[in-house]
Amino acid sequence: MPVPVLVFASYADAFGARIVSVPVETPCTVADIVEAMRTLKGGERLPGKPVVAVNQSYATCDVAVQDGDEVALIPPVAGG
Amino acid sequence: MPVPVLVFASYADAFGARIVSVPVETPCTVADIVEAMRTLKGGERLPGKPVVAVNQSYATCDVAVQDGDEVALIPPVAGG
Amino acid sequence: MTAPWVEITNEPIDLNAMVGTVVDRGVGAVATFLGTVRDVNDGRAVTGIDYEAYQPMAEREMRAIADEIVSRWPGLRVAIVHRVGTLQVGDVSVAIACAHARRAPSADAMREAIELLKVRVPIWKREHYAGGEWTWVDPTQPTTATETR
Amino acid sequence: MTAPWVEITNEPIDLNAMVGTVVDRGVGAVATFLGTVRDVNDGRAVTGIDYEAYQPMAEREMRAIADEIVSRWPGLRVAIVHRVGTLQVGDVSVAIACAHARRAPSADAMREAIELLKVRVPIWKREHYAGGEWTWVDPTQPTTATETR
Repeated sequence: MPVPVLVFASYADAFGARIVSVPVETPCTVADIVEAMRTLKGGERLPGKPVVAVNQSYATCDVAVQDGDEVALIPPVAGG
Repeated sequence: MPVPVLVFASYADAFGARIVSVPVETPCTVADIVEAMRTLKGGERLPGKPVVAVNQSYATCDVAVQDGDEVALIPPVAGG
Repeated sequence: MTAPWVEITNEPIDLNAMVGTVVDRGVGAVATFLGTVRDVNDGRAVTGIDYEAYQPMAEREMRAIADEIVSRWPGLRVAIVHRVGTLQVGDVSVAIACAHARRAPSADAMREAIELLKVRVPIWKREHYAGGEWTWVDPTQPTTATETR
Repeated sequence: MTAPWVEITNEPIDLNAMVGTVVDRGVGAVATFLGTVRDVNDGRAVTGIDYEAYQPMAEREMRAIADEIVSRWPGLRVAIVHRVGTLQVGDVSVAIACAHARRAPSADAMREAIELLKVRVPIWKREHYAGGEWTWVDPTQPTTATETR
């Protein structure tokens, strides 16, 4: 089942959306999702190692993603 | 001519006043004023080297005091 | 509201209100930090900034930062509020208030909080420049490319 | 009022208003410090504090401190306000606001300002304790004698 991935700021501009439906089979890993996103239109604008959050916590590329998890791609932050 | 000296906080309590008329002849020095104040009632409560300001600036004991100068005895400060 | 108060908001930030939430009878010192939109960045004339947040995660990270500095400086009382939306030059984008019995911990914790916020909290800003160009600010890049609106 | 704003006042301190005086279009960061009356000092229950100032000299020293930190951190904009009179637990006694293009100078200048204020500005405080005793606080003494009201 595709995983909906939240994208923000420059990544939202790249994908032309705020939620991207990513064609992967769950369960999978964060790395699988990032690689699948690179094949989508706009995915070529992702950096080499984009930061990912799963369920609102920063996640390394080996973290598992299940159906229902909230996945987000986090551009370089610039708060303050 | 006596010099009026402003006193504050614990020094005002010691002298029982906010302005003390100090019997010295002007011109004199800051040290002369302090020594004269020690002879007044309450003066025994002054510390060994009280801080003095002349015309609202901190003054060392050799600074000259003329008629009309604003002299003040500054207890240990505790602002903030 | 009681400390720690962390919030992403669309509204102007009221620093007095934040201070009110962190002061209690045991507090002797409050250090606060405000980030404001200034009219120049990297030598370019800035006309305004859009702030965007991943709100639930941003509030979660802000709360984690508050918890971390409280564990490092016990007794600390913290409020962290970040504004999102379109801000003009001079507007306050972020405010942090750290209250403690003593001034050194309040000031040290305030510094730590803003440094952690800047590297961890998922908030982004798009700067608009005189002439109509804009860019998403990327602090990891020495200079940032711009796009034309 | 424009920066530097230095004032001894009998009125409650409005931090928002102070921040308003130091922020201008070139400011990106404001660090502020507030001193508040807390309910315990040196292990004794404090019920209130009377602050007294040598007002004209205090304002002069506060202005000198503002000028000194501005010369050390060029571009800094400063406000320093100290309240006098009878304050209750939780009241703000002193507020300092330091604004700069960047956050490190604003925070460093704020720290320097409060440290200088505490050693140089002719202001005194009389602490009142539960039970009716009081003392003029003398930071140069390890402990302070008390008098009974």
